[in-house]
Amino acid sequence: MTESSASYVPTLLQDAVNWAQKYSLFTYPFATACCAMEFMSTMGPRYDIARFGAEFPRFSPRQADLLIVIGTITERQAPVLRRVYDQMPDPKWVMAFGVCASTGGFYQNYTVTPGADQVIPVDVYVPGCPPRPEQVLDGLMTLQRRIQEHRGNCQQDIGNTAAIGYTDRRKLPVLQDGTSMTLLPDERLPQDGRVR
Amino acid sequence: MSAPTTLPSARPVAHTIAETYDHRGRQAGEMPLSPSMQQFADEAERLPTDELILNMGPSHPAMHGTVRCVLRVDGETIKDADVQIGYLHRGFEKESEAATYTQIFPYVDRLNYVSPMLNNVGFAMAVEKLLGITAQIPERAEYIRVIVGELARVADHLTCLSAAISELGGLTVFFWGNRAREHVWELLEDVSGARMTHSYCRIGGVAWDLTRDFDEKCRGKIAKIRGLVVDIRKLVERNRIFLDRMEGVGCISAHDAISYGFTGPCLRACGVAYDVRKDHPYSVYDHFDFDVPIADGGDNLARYLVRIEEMEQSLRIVEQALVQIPPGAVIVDDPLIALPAKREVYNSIEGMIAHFKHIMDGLVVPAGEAYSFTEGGNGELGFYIVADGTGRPYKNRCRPPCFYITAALRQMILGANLADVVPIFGSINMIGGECDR
Amino acid sequence: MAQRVLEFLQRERPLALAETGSHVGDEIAVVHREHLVEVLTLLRDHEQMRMNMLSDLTVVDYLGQTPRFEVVYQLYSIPHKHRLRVKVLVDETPGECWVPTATGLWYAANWAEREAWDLYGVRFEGHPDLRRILMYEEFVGHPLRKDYPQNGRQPLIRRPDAPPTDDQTTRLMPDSHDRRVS
Amino acid sequence: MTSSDPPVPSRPRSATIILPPAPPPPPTAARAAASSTVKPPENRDAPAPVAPNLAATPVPGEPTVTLTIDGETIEVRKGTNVLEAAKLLGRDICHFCYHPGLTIAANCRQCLVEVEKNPKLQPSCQQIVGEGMVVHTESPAVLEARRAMLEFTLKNHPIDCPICDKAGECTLQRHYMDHNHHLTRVDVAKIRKPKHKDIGREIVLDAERCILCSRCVRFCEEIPGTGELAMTFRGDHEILDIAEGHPLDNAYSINVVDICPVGALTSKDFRFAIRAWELKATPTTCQGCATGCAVELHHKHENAYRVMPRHDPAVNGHWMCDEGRYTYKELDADARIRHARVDGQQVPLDHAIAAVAKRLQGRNKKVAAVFSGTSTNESNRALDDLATMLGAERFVLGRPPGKTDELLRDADKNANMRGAIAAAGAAKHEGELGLELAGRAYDAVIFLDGTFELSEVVRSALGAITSVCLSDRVTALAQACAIVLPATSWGESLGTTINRQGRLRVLQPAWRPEGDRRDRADLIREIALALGERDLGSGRDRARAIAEEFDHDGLRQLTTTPAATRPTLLRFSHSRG
Repeated sequence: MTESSASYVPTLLQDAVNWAQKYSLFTYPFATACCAMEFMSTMGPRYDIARFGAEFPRFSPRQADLLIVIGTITERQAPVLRRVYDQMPDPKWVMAFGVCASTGGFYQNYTVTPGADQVIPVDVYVPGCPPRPEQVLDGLMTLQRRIQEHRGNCQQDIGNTAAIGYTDRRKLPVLQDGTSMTLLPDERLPQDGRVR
Repeated sequence: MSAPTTLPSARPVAHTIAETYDHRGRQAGEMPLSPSMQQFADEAERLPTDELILNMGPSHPAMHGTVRCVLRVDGETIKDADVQIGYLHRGFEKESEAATYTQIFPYVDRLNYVSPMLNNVGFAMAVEKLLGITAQIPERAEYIRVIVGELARVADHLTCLSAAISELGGLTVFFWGNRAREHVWELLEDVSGARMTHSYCRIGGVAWDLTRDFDEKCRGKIAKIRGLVVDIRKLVERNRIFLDRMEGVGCISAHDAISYGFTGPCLRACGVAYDVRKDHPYSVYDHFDFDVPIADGGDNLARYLVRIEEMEQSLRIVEQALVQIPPGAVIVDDPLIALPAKREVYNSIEGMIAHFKHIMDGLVVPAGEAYSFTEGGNGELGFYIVADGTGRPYKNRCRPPCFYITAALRQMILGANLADVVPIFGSINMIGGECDR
Repeated sequence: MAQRVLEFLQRERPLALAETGSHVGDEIAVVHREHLVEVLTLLRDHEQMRMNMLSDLTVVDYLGQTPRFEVVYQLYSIPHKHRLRVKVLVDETPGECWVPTATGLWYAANWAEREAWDLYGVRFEGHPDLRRILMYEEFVGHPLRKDYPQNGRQPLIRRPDAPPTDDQTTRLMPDSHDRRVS
Repeated sequence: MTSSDPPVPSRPRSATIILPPAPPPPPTAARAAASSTVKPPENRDAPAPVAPNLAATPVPGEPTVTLTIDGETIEVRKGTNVLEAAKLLGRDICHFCYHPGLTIAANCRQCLVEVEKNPKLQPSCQQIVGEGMVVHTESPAVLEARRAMLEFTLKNHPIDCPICDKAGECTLQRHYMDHNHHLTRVDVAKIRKPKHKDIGREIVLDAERCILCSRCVRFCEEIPGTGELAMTFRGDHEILDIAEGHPLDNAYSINVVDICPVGALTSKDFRFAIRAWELKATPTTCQGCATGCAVELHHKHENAYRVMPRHDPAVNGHWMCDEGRYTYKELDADARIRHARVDGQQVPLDHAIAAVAKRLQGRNKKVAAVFSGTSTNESNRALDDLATMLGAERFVLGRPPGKTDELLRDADKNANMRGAIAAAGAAKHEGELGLELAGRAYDAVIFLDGTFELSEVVRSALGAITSVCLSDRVTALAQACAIVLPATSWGESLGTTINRQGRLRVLQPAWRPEGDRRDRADLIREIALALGERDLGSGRDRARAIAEEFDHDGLRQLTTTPAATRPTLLRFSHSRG
């Protein structure tokens, strides 16, 4: 197989994989505050998020690949969010739902984390306090576009996953004690370098 | 239904003694076991089991993302619990001290974000009490406040019920309740321009008048909501699973409820007919004919029934208000309190200065302190404001109903099954923004 | 009606009252700290009072005045439908910054006192477990005190490449009140 | 006199040394500095600019007058006016043209009051109090007159509040909300006038906003005596203007911005910089020269935006010089030293302190302690204690002298030279130090401040020995020294200085120091502790001691209750005068 095809085939594969991923997003709604009400509406019968293949909320991070941060993240909540994020298997995407999750909104004080991106990398920011369901759906479509273009944060971390099987398993987070919340992606490798 | 003034005797208090209590709400030893069951039970007692510390939340879907329960369970039975809140503490008071009185309305919206209009009204009334203009609020403004407030109460109870029941597996109820709530939100969006966080009230009245077609639109929506509520009741109230999980679960006696500071539906579910709208009629609530539903037993089912009935009463109030509402102004005619018209602001220096000083310095509230309380979605919503004579409050304390109800959660889940935490927690309708502020 | 409450207190416990007053229709009674529990018990149990609900408990921080803190109890009687606001003045010196607990009188006092301790640093002597309730254990200081900066964040974790913020925590002086853990 | 001065550059002459490369000052200047620093400035009695209007507070031994204002009888000084008398009763009669530091024009007619047995309403600023006079300041006629005057004043006022620098601290806004708050009744077009006219080095004029109170005109005639401003034309076309070719560029010109009740006169330095209601004000003392004017430092968080005068009848009256207003640029956040440096490496503060102690220890080490005329008494006295511990030689340095005049500006540009010399006792001067350093006379030298302009020879000599510098910002000296300890600037420290009259002036902290910055006295205390010496006590303790020594009540309160040092919001502040 020539060099060009060796890089060409995986790229095609990657596109196909991305296409499949963007239409089968399993969401983990990390709902903390007011925005959860609008999220209920977004999931509800009128604005039906199911039309975009993201209707299935998984309340276990190990089964989800889209983390929707819904509502204010306080300093007390931040480690929890980080841990939930670390427990999600790659590839994973994050949507900041509302201004509180994006920047802290108009809560600029001693207890509110100024944006979820202080703790985890965020792919899509949906403004609004709370955002209308239409905005959320727009944000979801934007995310799907990014997934297809292979521009998600974790996708850029991992690189062309199709080139070596489906997922570079070494990139999977170490699911262990609470210290995993502070681990950086390169520290997540097992000590002996063994690929599980 | 007439509001009894003396406390009715509650169902025998069983929940405090975790050992002799089983989650069906019957006293232990009430039902004799069959010999084979007895033998099985004896063997089970001899089995070497040990207790387990289980961490429920804060990111547990049934914990609404903001409450963490550290449970010590023996098998399925909860032996001990530590309820931890504060995961949504957003510094409401600190923010209020830096904001003008008008700027606080958006923060107030996000306290009980399921019924923001009620918080709006409560806070506005507190400031008006300090200003001493409670009697000068235009009649029409009071009626508008009642209408939007009661609609918000309906939305509040709908959200609580649909969420609680969907956590029990009844996803249909979630969708139907959601549809009914969308009807309410459509009305409130027509009035205020926002679906959820309205900031519609102002000090001295409301921001602007109702829409022209509000009357018939509201009547139509009320009919729709009634129909959906009937559907929900048909769906769940004869449902065996639902009843088993609601009836006799999470009991609390009237005495304990009062001592815990319960108010609103959770207190009325214990048989205590305390409703601020009846006992201390504020605004124009004395113009309406409505009942204060109470239920006996203080368990999940009682709370469910009270909420269902309250929605009906709220809709009754709205219907009467739509008939009685007079024409007129919707905010007090006082240039020191109400903003000038935009036409004046853009075209005359006088209006510009007035608007500028209102926005930048805030309307000046005389020094003093006041505690004003209204009937919020979850009970007595109080605001304790200390003013220092400037345009910003020196202290703005919100008396959150949820906070005191959640404080009793530990007692209510003690001895219950692990699975019962979900319906109990769902039925007290803990709202994070209000509980943690 | 509430005027009756003040008259009752002045009749029953004249020595316990520092002052009584009324503002915009609210009745206020300032009580000496040593008589607080006695007065609260009387208000809860006496036939004419029956203040069986502790509606709210909070603290007001009058920075720069002495005594600095004001612990405010909002009492309500469901049978008699009357209210009373009981206040206790507390000094800010660490040794003196305490109030006897009311957990023995109302269950509601448990969490309310924990919150008051958490946000204002007023200790409630005799409280079963006086832990922080809204802030986390690692938090230093009491945020709702007037001398705590509004942006005084004390983050638990941050991403290494997190966007810059305007925290003022790094500027809390070691000898200032903000860092004081009483 | 002052009008013949060349323009003052927009930053003070020797106050800030901007980041490197800093040009070495000419040795002549250094020697001049030396000559100015060795001998204390003679204690000449420099009184504040005299205010023509009497304060109403009765002074024992002076004749008084008893009158009745709104039913309250009060005894005031003879010769004062009704407006001042009403102030004593807490009645703030609204006015535009009256200023206690200027002569009385009574041309705004805003302060009209009703004086019994008087056919017409009288301007209370011009009405001298008389025995048995009965005044009504709240009668219907008075209120109606106020309302009508405000309506008249607002007739041609542009709708500028959103873009006006005065908005938020504007007297016109305040009086409208207090006394008129009626909507407009006129619908004719407003008169157009010059919108932004550059009338001087520091000032821009917006003639449309001007309400013709003529405060600025009187100021220029009476205080600097230059009289550049004048009113021209008539009626509603009357405008404030300057004579052709004679711009407003005296050394006190920015005061007209303070006394302007509206936003007609704005300072080029402050306009469009920040909105007034975002600022906090900290009462403190100007560090520009030995006069030590009472000022307010206006800041948001930890960025300073302007310095405004505070009324102090003993020192500066209502005024201050333009030069002093720019001293806030010394507090520039970009040039701050936030962490300690040892040999160019940034280290934690305690490491740096330990390093200082290690290098200073050992007997027969000859140490030079350089006191600073630009630092507080507390830090100078702390250094004095340290010097006695180390048996160090004492030097006193300062800034080179600058411009002076008869009014407020002093030639000695050091705010605390008297205090420094008093603390240091016998002192040598800079050139000598340079020679001795060059001759390896010392093993170590401690600079209390980093703002000295040292000659080339000294700075080259510093490289060879242990040099410690307590500096709050990056300066040439700080970069020449081996160890730099982060000290607090005058915007962050609580301390005292002694001005040219020998008066105690108080500095207040405006914001919390960032990073490791500490008060100089506290740093020296740490050094002493690290040396194993006795505890010298914190800067706050020293300030308390000085408060007792000078019997200074304000300072006593500041040092005992930390709450007293909190800045106050300008949000509700009223315009000066």
